[in-house]
Parts: sequence; structure tokens; C-alpha cells
Amino acid sequence: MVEKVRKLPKTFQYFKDEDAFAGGVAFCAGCPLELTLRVLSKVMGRQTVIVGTPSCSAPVLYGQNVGAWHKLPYYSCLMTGVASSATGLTRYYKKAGQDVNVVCFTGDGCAADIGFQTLSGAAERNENFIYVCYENEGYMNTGIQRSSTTPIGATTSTTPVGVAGRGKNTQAKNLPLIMAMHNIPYTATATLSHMDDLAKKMQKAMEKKKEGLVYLHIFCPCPVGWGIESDMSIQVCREAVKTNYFPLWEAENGKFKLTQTVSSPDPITKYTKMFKKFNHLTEKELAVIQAEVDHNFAFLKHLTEFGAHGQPAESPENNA
Amino acid sequence: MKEIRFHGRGGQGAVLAARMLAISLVAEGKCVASFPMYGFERRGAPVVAFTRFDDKQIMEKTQIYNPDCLVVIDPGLLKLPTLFTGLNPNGTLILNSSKVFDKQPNENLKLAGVVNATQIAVEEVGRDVPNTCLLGAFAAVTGWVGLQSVMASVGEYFGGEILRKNLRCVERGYNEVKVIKWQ
Amino acid sequence: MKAKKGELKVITGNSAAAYGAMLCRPDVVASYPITPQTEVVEQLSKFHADGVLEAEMIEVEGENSAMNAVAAATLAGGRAFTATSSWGLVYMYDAVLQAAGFRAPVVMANVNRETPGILAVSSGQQDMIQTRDAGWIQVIVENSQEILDTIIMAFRLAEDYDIQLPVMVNYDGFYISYLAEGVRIPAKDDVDQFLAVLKTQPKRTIMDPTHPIGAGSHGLMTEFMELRYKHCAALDRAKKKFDEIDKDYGDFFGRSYGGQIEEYRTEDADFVILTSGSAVGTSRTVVDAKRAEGVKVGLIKLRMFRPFPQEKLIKAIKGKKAVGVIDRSVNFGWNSGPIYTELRALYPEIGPMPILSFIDGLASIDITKPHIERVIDDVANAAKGKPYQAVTWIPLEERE
Amino acid sequence: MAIKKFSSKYEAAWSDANQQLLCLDTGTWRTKRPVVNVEKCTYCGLCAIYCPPQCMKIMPDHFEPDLNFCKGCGVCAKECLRGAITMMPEGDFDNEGKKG
Repeated sequence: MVEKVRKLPKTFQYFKDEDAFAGGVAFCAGCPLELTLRVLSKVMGRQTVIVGTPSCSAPVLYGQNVGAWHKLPYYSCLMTGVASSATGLTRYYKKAGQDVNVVCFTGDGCAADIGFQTLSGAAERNENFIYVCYENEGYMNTGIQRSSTTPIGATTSTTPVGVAGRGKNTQAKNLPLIMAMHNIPYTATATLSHMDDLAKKMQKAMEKKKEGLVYLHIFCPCPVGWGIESDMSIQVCREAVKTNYFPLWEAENGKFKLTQTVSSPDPITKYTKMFKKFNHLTEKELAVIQAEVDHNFAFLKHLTEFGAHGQPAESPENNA
Repeated sequence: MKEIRFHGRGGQGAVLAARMLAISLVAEGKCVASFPMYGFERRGAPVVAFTRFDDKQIMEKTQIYNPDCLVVIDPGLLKLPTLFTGLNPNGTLILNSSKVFDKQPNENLKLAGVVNATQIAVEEVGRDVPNTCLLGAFAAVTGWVGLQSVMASVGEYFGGEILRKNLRCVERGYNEVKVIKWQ
Repeated sequence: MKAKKGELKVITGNSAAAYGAMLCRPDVVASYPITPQTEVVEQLSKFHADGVLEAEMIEVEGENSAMNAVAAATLAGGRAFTATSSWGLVYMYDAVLQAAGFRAPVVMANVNRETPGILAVSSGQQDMIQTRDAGWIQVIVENSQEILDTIIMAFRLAEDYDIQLPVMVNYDGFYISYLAEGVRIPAKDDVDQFLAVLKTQPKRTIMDPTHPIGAGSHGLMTEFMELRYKHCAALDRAKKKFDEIDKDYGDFFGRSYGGQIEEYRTEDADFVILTSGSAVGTSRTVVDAKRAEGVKVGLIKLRMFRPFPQEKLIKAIKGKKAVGVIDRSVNFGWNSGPIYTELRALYPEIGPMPILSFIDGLASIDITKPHIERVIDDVANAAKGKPYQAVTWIPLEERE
Repeated sequence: MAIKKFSSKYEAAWSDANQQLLCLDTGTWRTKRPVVNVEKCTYCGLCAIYCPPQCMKIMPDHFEPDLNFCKGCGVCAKECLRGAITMMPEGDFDNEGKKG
């Protein structure tokens, strides 16, 4: 009997290297963070130094002083010092003439909150490294507290629902847009459901980091923190894109572009009903979220109408 | 060891004058120690700077309480009630002023050199930076440092046209200072 | 072989720190300005602009980033320098602790300035005291020349294979940071030669991208204790190493400072006073004056504060009749001077004797000659067996 | 008393995969295991692409979970467009992995 030999799908072509992580590592079952890290190591290869911090990724990235969970060089930081430590590493490698992908890998809690100053500083200095933020909309590692990227209405352990509380009562910080406004060479959003898009952006990051800071914002829902069945995490990523809740875009030298267009977006309720953190919301409250999603998307659309830095707007009359 | 205290205002170059004097003394083989004392660095606020020199290394790191010489860069500072406090007997004063004393301002003050450094600076440099002129006057009155050394030290901080103008100030200070002696 | 004499320049303590760093050819410099340290950053930037300093200059957005950047650079294999003061040191505190735990051989100039709660843009060693238990090597120096020389020595110490620890070189803000003195600036090739011994040592562990190895991993239970033990052992080795480096420096450049401590006229002294930083110089002149009056007083200059030079101090103080310590900071809770508190821990070894604490010089208050005379008089009386006051806040007390 | 031999050759907390590549027995975490129906597999690769621990082994004509590491999250089964993967309770299998 002749064995069927089939051609691997195209996505596998992005995986240039083998997985640098041990087969079994301490991430929750179904966690997209684990997938993000493994894909990152496959796409970026071994000339990569990961810089990280206490977070869900820490138990795996840090290793112990008798061994490591992965075969990548890793630099462990405090929450405040990720982008600045990466700066120190990058500058030394530059001085020593070594070409290295220095990749910061943190959650939104570090990137948007406690580590934001150093990230912003590194962006302004246009340091030659890649900052990957895995966005799970809160402090998942310490037990699901709110962060500044937690969406309005979401319940967390510090924004609980009660007689007076209705979940988080302020809007999320739009970190990828804020980073793009630093005029860095490359900013992009990505998520796991759109793997080719994600892998392409990781590849591009390695090129663009030669020009300066690259910021990748990867949507990574937390099965435990958001109340998602462990097999549903990729579905949630997909629905976030389909509702325009998490549009996939990139900004290259100031030129904004949607990398995934959604012809007829799903209503936000299709997304919010997928997990527990929005369960308590009334129709009125959900309408607020819908309005916010629409506004953010329209805003982004406007940005895509402008040319790159140093170029005139493509169609200025559209801006009216 | 000689101890010199500079009184000026932020922006008038008291600190720089103290530093330049130190440089010129080092050029003559002396050991020096010079430092300013101020809190916030603000234009117009009173500033004190200290310069010590000796043939051997200077150990003291304190402020100067018993100066051998006072250099007063702003005539308005003459009104400071503590200006002469602690002045050594046989004390010296180098003053930027358009007026010469009619009486001895302090019993310990035995030698004063008065020069209208502001006017000279305005004439030569075009603005009120009297410090280099007073260093010329200092060299003439005290004899503790040579004119050439002072001029060389000014060259450490300025170059080109502005150096030339400041060197004119030093020279005019040296030549135009009025010396008053008391018994 | 001897080094060339070096150029004599009148420069401030801050400039001396910048010169010291520049001469050691750091790969990375990251620093954030703060009074009274600002001039260090400016001078280094000037060196860089003039092409004299071929380092990666990182214009960080705060001190925390400065420390993180330099610590990371050293662990990547580089030589790195930073400088700070006061609240800047506080703002980088987490990174300061981390640098020590990482055994990152950073050299930092810390320009001593007051810190806690009461605003004071003025001199005081409280900032250094607050990082006492950070696991760093802390050295206190006295004048501009010593700043420059000690920073060069600090790189030799920090990067030594047996040490691998960050070194903080402390000098008093205002009194020394702005003090212009004639300073001998060694030739760069001589400094290269002095530091060349580091190249003959085994290679320390670094973040090399071609080797999968991670910095700052978990130390679990006894593994954690093992690393702490190694850290303490390295600190212990640093004492002797510092003495050796100081001697080497003296042999080569012609200037040395006694290593961990410097003893001044202690040999035949009945009693001694102990102090650090800018107060040492003034104390020397007062000791000389008192000696001329027949008072047998000696002076100990504490150069190394961490690790604490117990052995040297025991040897210097044992057999004396009393010792007085002048601190430019306070030990909250003990309500005395912190160096005094440290010295009291040596009580059984130095033998029973009065130990007096003097607090002076906070917030740029001048530690004057009369203040030091008073200290010597008080310790002299205590040495004679008269009753004494344990802690004296000199400027607050009228002398009886 | 003497210090015992140190466990790490390093002076500080360095983790070295050459010294030891740490690995958890995450296969024991499972309550359900993915079972692949090879007949239904179209080799689209989605199961392997989305598998969070990336433990889908590439076989010549299908993909097969590495049960040493598979945590049983079920993403592969959920993402498979053909329904070629079924999550089956672990209790149904004996120690050798055969269905009892």
C-alpha cells in the first residue's frame, strides 16, 4: 500500500525554526499565550533574546538556576524595567556588532501600565528592538485584576459586579494606537486566529526593528480570567476580529493599513456572549460597548486614509 | 593658605570667576579648591563661591568663614549685613562699583580695589558680565596671581571674538582698578 | 612600570567622575540628570559629542531606566556606567536591587544628597544609607582626584571574575560635586593597561544570543540560599580585592587611598574619630591642630561602607580608649548615625570602650572645624572615663 | 560545619537549557484526549497551527497529538473544519492508551 504523502499548508512556511520550548510547560490548557510564544520562537528563530517580566509567561520564561524551560536566551526584568533593559541589551549588541532580535514579551499590565514609561521612552528613542504585548485585558497572573486595557463594563476581581458596581467604569487605553503615535517604524495588531497575518507581522518585525522600535499588540484572551471554555480561545480571537472589536491593522512608517477587512461585521453581542466577563451587562450597557467599537473602528479607518510620514494625505477630502 | 570668597548674583559669573581664578593659580603651581554654594540655580539670586589656594594640598572642605579676600561682583551686595563677617585682619576687598569708598567699611578691611567692571564689561563685551574684569583687578591688587595666568585661564572657557573681548576686560580691570589702603 | 603623570586640569568632582568613566571606555552609558549630579551627564554627553567617548549613550527617560539599561548591558557582556543622586537613586531602587542580585558589574557614581520626605536640594548621605542592604559594594570618597581614581578602580573591582558585583562610588553633593580642584587625569592607554588584567581572567557568564541561557531565573529554596551565600561570599572577597586594587593603582599611578579604610595618625592615638566623605579632609586639619596641642587623637576614614571593613576597623580601633563617629545621615529607629550603629556591632571585638555618635551635616549644613573640635573634645573626655552622651546632633546642641 | 557542594555552577541565577531542559508531564493534565479520524483528515493543518502547546506531530497523511504533552484543551477538535478530531474521556483509555 502506498502511503499518502501530503503537502503541508502554507502557514508552516513561516515556521523557520523548531519550537524552542520544552514539550510540557506550565501554561493553562488552551492558553493562547503559550501558542504565541511557541509561534514566536518558530518564526523568529534562535538569534532571539527574550526580555520579560513577572507575568503569566514568567514561570516558563524564567527557568530555574538548575535548568530552563526553553532554549532561548532570556533576560528577566522587574515590571518597570522591560523596555529599558531591552535598551541596554540592544545597545550593547549594537556596540559589539552582533545582530540580535531583542524581543520584549509582556502582558498589557506591564506594557500599558507599570512598564509604560520605559516603553514610551524606548519608542521615543527609537531603540532597535521588538516589543510584543500579549493583550489579555487585565492582570491575569495575579488573579484577574483590571488593567488600563480592560474594556469598559468588564468584570474583574478589582472591578466586580455588585449592588453598586457594574464592572470597569472607564474605557480601555488604546495602547497600539498610542504606540503608533510615537512615530515608530512599525506598529501592528495581531491575533492567533489569523495565524498567517500574525506570522507575517512577526517576520516584518524582524526587518523593521533595524529601523527602530517595533510594537506588536497580540490579542490573547485568557480562558481562566475571561471565563472561556479551554477549547474556545481561538474562536474568541476570531470573533473579536469579526466584530471589529479587535481590528487587525499595521502602521508602517506612519501609514496605517487594515490587514484584514471585515465585510459585514458581527454585532458585538456575538462576541461578548462568548465568555463570562460581560455576562452581567444590560442591553443598554452593551450598546455603549458597540458604540465604542464603532467609534474606534471609524477612527482607525480615518487613519488609514493618510499617507506615510513625509507624504501628503492620500485623500484629504475624506477627512471632512 | 589664602581663602577668597566671591559674592555675586546668579548669571553674573561668580562661580566661573572663582573657577578661573583656581585655574590660573594651578598654572602657577599652586594647589586649589574652589566651589560654589547655592540651592536653586536662578538668575539674580545671591550666590557665594569659595576659592582656597596653598602650596600644599588643601584638605578643608568647609565653606569659607574667615576670608582673606572678598570679591564682590555686584555693588548692591555691599549692603549684605554679613558681607564682612569673619574677614581676616588685613583683609582685602575687590569690588565692582562706580563709586569709591569715602570711609573704611570694615575695620578688618585694609586694602580695597574698586573698578567699574560693569561699565567696562558693557563697553567691551556689550553686556553686564563683570567677572573677568574683576579677576584682572584681583591680580593687580593682591599680587597673588599673575595677569598672564588669569588671561590664560579665561582662554579655557572662551574662544574667538568673545575671548578677545574678555581679555580686554581683564586687562582694563588690571589697569583701571583704584587701590585704597587703610591703616 | 609606572603610568605617565597625566594632565593636570582644574575640574569639579562631577567632571572627575565623568573623566573616570570615560577613561575606562564604557560600552554603554545611561544616565538621567538630577541636582547635584547633572554635570556628570552633561560632561559625558560632551565627551560623546566630541568623539572622546565611544559609548552607546542612552538618553533615558528616568533613573529607573538608567539602572535597568546599564545592568542589562553589563550582563550582555559590556562595560557600563551611570550616575545619580538622591531621589534618582530611590527611583531606580528596584533596579538597584536587581542589578546586585544579577551580579551585574555596573559602576555608578552616586552624588550624595538628602532624601526622605523633607525637601532638601542639599548634601547628605541618606540616599546611600537607604541602599545599604541592596547588596552593592559602596565606596565613599573625599575629593575630586579620589573620585576619578576610585571610578577606575571600581571597574576593576566590579568586573573582577571573583567579585562580579555592582559598585557605587559615593561623594558628597555640593561640597565635592561642585568642588574644582587640580586633578591629574591619567592617560587613556595607562587606564587600558590598568584594566587589562580583567582580560586575562576567565569569561564571566553573559547573555550571549548564541547560547541559550537566561539571566535572573528562579532560585528555588536551597538554590536560592546558595545564590545568596555566593553573593555574600563575593562581598567578603571584595574587601581584600579592593585593598589589592588600591595598592596596584598606587604602584602604577602613584596615588592610593588605603583601600577599605585610611588611618591617619592612629598608631599612637589614645582615641580616634571615624568619618567619611568630605568631612574627612577637614577632620585631618583639626586632628593636626589638636595633635599640636598634645591631644593624642587619630582619624579613620571609612572608604568602604559595604562590605563593612570589620577586620580593618577592629585592628585600627582595638586598644583605643574611645571612638567617635561623625555621620552625615541618620539611622531611623536607632536614632543615631548609621556608621556608628555599624561600628557598635564590633563592640565585642574592639573591646569595651565608649562609642559616641555625632550627627552633623544634614541638608548641606557645613561640618566645620569647630564642629569637629567639639567631637574630638567630647571623645577625649569619654576616653578619660568621664560620662558622655551617646548621640549628639551637633548643630542642634549648644556646647556647654 | 562545611558548605555542601553547590548545585549551580553559576555565581548568579542563570538558567541553562544545556544543563537541563526542564519539562513538565503535562500529558497527565488531560481529562479528555483528542482522537483523530484519519479518514476525515484533509491535511489542512489547522489543528497543528492552533494547538497551544504545538504538540501535533506531522504524520505523512494526518496530524497526531503527542499525548506526552497534550493538555487536552480541545482547541484542535474545535478548530477542525471536518470534525476529524473528537475529544474522548481519558477514563475510556487504559494505561497503554488503548481504548478499553
